Amino acid sequence: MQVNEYKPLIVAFCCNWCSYAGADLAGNNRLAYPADVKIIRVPCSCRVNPMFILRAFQRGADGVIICGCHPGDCHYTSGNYYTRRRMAALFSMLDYLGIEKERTRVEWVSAAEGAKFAATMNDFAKTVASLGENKRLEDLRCKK
Amino acid sequence: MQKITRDQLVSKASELLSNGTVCCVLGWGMGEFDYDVTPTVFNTVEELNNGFVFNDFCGANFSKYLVSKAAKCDGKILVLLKPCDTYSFNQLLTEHRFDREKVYVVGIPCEGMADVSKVKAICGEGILAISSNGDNINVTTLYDENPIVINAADVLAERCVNCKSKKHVAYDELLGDEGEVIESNRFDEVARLEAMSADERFAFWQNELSRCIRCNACRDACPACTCEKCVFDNPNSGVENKSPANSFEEKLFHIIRAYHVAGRCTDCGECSRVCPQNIPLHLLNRKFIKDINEFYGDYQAGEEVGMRAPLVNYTTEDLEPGEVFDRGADNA
Amino acid sequence: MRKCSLDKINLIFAEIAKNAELYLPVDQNDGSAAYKKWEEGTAWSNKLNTVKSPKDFFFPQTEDLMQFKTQGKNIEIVDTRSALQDFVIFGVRACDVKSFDILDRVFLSEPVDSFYASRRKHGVIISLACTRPSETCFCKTFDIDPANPTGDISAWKTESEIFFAANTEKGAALLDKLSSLTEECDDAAVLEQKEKINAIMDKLPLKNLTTDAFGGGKTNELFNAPEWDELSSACLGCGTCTFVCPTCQCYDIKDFNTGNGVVRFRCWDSCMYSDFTKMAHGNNRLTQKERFRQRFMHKLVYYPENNDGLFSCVGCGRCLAKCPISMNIVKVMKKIGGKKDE
Amino acid sequence: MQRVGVFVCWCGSNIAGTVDVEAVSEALKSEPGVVFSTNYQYMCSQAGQDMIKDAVKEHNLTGIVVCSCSPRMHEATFRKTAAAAGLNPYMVEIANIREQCSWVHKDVLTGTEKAIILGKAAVAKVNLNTPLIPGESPVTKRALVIGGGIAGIQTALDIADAGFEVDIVEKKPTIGGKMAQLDKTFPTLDCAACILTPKMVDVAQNEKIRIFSYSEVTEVQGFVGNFDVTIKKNARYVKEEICTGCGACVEKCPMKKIPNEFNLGMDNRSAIYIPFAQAVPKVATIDPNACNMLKNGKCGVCSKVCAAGAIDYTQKDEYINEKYGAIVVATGFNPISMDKFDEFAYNQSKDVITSLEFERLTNAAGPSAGKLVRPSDGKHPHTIVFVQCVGSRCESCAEKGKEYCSKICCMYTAKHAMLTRDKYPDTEVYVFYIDVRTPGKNFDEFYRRAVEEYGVKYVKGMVGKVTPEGDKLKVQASDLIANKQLHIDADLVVLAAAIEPDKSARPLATMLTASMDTNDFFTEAHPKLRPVESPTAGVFLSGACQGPKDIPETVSQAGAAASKVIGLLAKDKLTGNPCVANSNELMCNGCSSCANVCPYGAISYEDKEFRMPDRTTKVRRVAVVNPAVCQGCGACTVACPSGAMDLKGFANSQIMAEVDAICK
Repeated sequence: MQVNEYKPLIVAFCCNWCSYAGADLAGNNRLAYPADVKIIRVPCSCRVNPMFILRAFQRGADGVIICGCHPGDCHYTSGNYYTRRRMAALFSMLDYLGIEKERTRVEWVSAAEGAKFAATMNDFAKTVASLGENKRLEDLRCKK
Repeated sequence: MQKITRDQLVSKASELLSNGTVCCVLGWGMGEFDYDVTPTVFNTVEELNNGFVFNDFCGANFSKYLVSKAAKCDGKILVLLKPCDTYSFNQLLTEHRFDREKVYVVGIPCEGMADVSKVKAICGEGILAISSNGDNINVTTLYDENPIVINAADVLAERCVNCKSKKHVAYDELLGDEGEVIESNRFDEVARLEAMSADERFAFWQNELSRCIRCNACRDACPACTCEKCVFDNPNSGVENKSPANSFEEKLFHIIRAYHVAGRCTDCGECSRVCPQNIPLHLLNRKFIKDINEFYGDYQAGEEVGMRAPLVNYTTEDLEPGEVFDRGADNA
Repeated sequence: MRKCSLDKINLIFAEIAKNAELYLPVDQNDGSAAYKKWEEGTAWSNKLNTVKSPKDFFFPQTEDLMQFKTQGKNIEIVDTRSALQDFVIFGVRACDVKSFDILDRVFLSEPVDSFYASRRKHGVIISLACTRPSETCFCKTFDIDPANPTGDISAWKTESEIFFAANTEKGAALLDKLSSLTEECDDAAVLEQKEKINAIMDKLPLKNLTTDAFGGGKTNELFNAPEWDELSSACLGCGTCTFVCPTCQCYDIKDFNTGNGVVRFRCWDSCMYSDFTKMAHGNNRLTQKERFRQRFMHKLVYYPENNDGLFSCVGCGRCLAKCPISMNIVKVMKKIGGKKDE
Repeated sequence: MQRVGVFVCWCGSNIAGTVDVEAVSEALKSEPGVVFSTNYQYMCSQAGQDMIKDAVKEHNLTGIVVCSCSPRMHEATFRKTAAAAGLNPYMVEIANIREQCSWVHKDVLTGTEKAIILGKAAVAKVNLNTPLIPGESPVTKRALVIGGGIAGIQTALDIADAGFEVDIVEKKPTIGGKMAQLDKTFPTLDCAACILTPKMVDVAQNEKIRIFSYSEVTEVQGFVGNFDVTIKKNARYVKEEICTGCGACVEKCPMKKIPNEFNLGMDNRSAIYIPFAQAVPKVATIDPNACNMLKNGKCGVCSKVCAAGAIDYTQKDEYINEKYGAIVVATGFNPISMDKFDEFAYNQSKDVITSLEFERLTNAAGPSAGKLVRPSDGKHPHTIVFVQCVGSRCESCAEKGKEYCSKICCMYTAKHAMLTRDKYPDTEVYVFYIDVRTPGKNFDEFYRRAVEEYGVKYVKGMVGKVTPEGDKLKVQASDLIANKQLHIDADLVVLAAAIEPDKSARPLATMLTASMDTNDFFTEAHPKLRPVESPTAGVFLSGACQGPKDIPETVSQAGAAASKVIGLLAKDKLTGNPCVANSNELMCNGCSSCANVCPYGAISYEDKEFRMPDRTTKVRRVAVVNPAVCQGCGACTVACPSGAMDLKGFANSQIMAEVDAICK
């Protein structure tokens, strides 16, 4: 009998200057993480609009992670501080609506932290996989 | 139940119209029924005398009208603002949505407004007349010979039960005494929801939001929603829609709307007041307000003109998005 | 005429639900009523009416028309319609029953709207006479008798009993199926009930509202009435009135990109919205006043002009109850019609 | 619709080893907009690039997707290729199928699958790309240096040396700053004045440099290359062009009891004064708070004695408008106030002084003509206690001190101790310290000389209390190494006060929309890679306004800032990054959310007239992004509730298209 292992779909928004470079470094060092993680490059984590996150869930993502420079290291000096506030507010609201809080995450990954990037993605993919499919923010029209 | 009377307001408005301070008055216009009051622009003393009304059903927050109406007047427009309305007024000024110089604000005291659906829940349909009588309200209906006497406190609108302030934070002139900010229990209901399990919360909101008919009344009445073009009306925004096509669309609309007004919402309660489906939308906005207060320190939007909203601000010591849940766990 | 004790109403519901989906007004936790599918244990609401009208059953707020599936550059067109089951709507008030006639004239005239037609075909309407009309009711203005609701079956409720009379073949067939639960009776009790209702109707505050000033051919007279400015002045431009209205029938057809193709659907639209009937050249109604006027001119002038004098309002009073700023068709009729009764 | 060409790179076996490149290019062929798709061993090679250029011509491509290594590696390469083929360089998107795919996934099937999805996302994005053209703006070839200390002086000299005009604005009557007050400099012990004053003279004589002394910047508008600055020249009541600096007025002025700020109040000056002998400009200034003539019209002595006729009691503050291409902030530092440090009895005894006061006491031009004496009685101190870190590294006492290390105190205290022991061998010198920090060329050697050759007594521990008793200062301290309490009867106590940014920095930062940290030090554009630039384009940082630093460090930073300014001013036009925010004014509410979050001050507001649907006109406030200043972070786009603000190159629609493609 063939067992279809559930594969979560994860969208990772990575800032161009730190986290995207951190992902590149993970690649340079051949540090494996699940292929379920797909990265979208943004100039800064503060470019990530809550609408993008909801859009990803709508289209079938099971988890969304936002990676940016460590606070204080933002290429644009303050972008990630705004990200931090915005996402704290948004995630809290999603939780309030009963949407599994483990499906969203913000992680600070510097350009030097290839290992952290891979470890974060491994961990996040595992967490999301354990939750199963995203049902609470799905749009059935996108699954037809 | 209101301390100020219709006649006092008419006389003040007439005085300001007559002496040329203002060229028109934004007030409440008499409707078909005692509870049915329409925001109306009065241009003459005669119009005021004939059509102006002030009673326990004058809930509408006029601040938002100033965005469109203030610029249209040749002179100043007189606006009558209850304490909670003045917060919206300041917030709109902070966002440069109208010219302060075009507006003359008379702050009026408010003892809390009644919710007609609560009256109907007690008295049923067929209301012919409602009059105020001290702490009571007398309701004359088609089906009862004598007026039904109900306690005004029992039909107070939700936002007034949890009134946050009797203080006018903006006015040119104040009728009555200066009020004070009130310690309200407005976050209790949010806390109650927070204390539920995620499954229970999901079920609660699923049920509430499933009633949404996307009439946009919440948005169109909201004094924080004054966008020239809302993202939900903009075909290029990626979220535009006209119908609550499914439960995702319902959530998307209300999450994004609450997020867009987060830090700017003064908790005036218009969204819940106007919702034809009685969805407790204020509980979404209050969640953001409660979070902002807890995460970044107490903040009351509209308290002063020129304040910087918490979501367009930061400190280097802010908590991490992952930490918001740890705090929630402590509270639960 | 057949009757049955109200004690047995759930047996009636169960019997109907055997062969068809049964929908009836049910109390919701916010204190209002809404049409819900009946299941064992569902309680019938005592409320005068639902917030949303039953037009949803024939003209749903959102309805998929078709789907385009894309694979690379290939497009496949998929018919998304599924076979409809018969359904029964129970407890429709006279005003709402009348609204179906108004909708029929739009959707069933050529070219026939097949989506609407098929729903109409499968639906059976059991109407219900009013017992306690509200102050917001003005159905009489449009010659609707709340004591004599039409529909496939008419029903009257007294303190302890419910009476049924079939008006159509569909209705008669359904009533036949309920014969074991109902008994034949005369119409004495119903007549008494009608008397009572008529007595109340005479006391309603809006009883004198007339349509005299309106109807086909009044366009030129009313279009430029100065009162429109004042009436529309406070309008927020939301769609509440349109969406609770049983006779508003405008819709928009939109495409939703699913990522794997497009779902083409229609959804209610509101002439109060700024992008209503927006075309390549822009909007044809540029201000809220024009949009506001359109809604009422349509109901009171344009529609009757095209439909043998039938007005596109049934006086259900929903817009009176739900408009955020309490502006509504009654105020418009009084102001524009110049018949503000003092 | 775009005509997109897809180019899948093998990267030798780097990609092709784990990704079936043939399958990827085949799969992407059927994506909307794709009219050509191929794969090749090395897309970045000349042959690969030629392949792209040929395909653009042959297939009339309007967009290019390269599935290859990270865009951080070769995005620039392929943009150039596109440009060479006649395409707009911003019509290129890269799908990163090496670092983020083939190198991290081992299985060919999953690797290929993911590469196809990443390719689809890139195609979806490029379908929405629009040609972007970098904006250009002219450059005013003149620099403004705010602050005339050693940092400002060095920056100005270096910029002028490259042939550009520079203005220095200094709020004091003379340039020179803190360095002019110092005696000797560590670790070489050369005299500060001897190395500073020639530079001051150079500044005065340089034709390219103008000095606005006794002046302040009051308003800054504009942006990089085009600043519009208002400078307020405070009235000094002396005609600067005429005054010869002869000093006759100073000598004859009857008001002689004014505390002399140059000597930190340890002696007096007259109401009309020249701060010090080598002041530049060497021009007298009347202190309006002290001058009788200005206060009540009674005196006029200076006017009578001035042979040049330079005195002008009617002089008014003057406002000067000037355009600049670049602004250098060199506002420097001050020692913090000792008022809150009661334990050291600073306000109780004249013999408790700060290190800067000590500098003046030992300076030949100082109040005691260089003789080390007690300020209270003029006697020679025999026991001197130096206390380090007063208000520095003060984690628990943030309300009176600073959390950071002031960096320079260890070295100057070693210098003071050494010089004291050198000149007055009979003096016992104690230095109390938390740590002695001496990283720097010849610094540790210098400190060890103080201990080993000059016998300065370094004690690890803090002074707990200083109590004036008779003519002694009872110093209570702990010796952490010996683990005992020490009681010393000192004649003089010298406090190494922490340093803080000058108070004028905060309002200046607001004017410049330059960001500051919580301590009011200016922040750098990047702490490691752009240390002399502010995040606000065209604003540069020199000296201690950016953080505590000593003279050599200040001078090297000043030079670095100058070289950045020269690099900017050398350009005739500035070419911006075209991936900048832009506001759709039809949708903009003018609410200021975007401007609030913009780290660069790139957003301003205009009242614009709009034609309303009902044919009336309405004036609305709308945001305008200055593309020359915007750096393209996108913070504003999310702050904007209506979505009027979008980011070119990373538009909402583009990112959502990527999301859609990935989540299919």
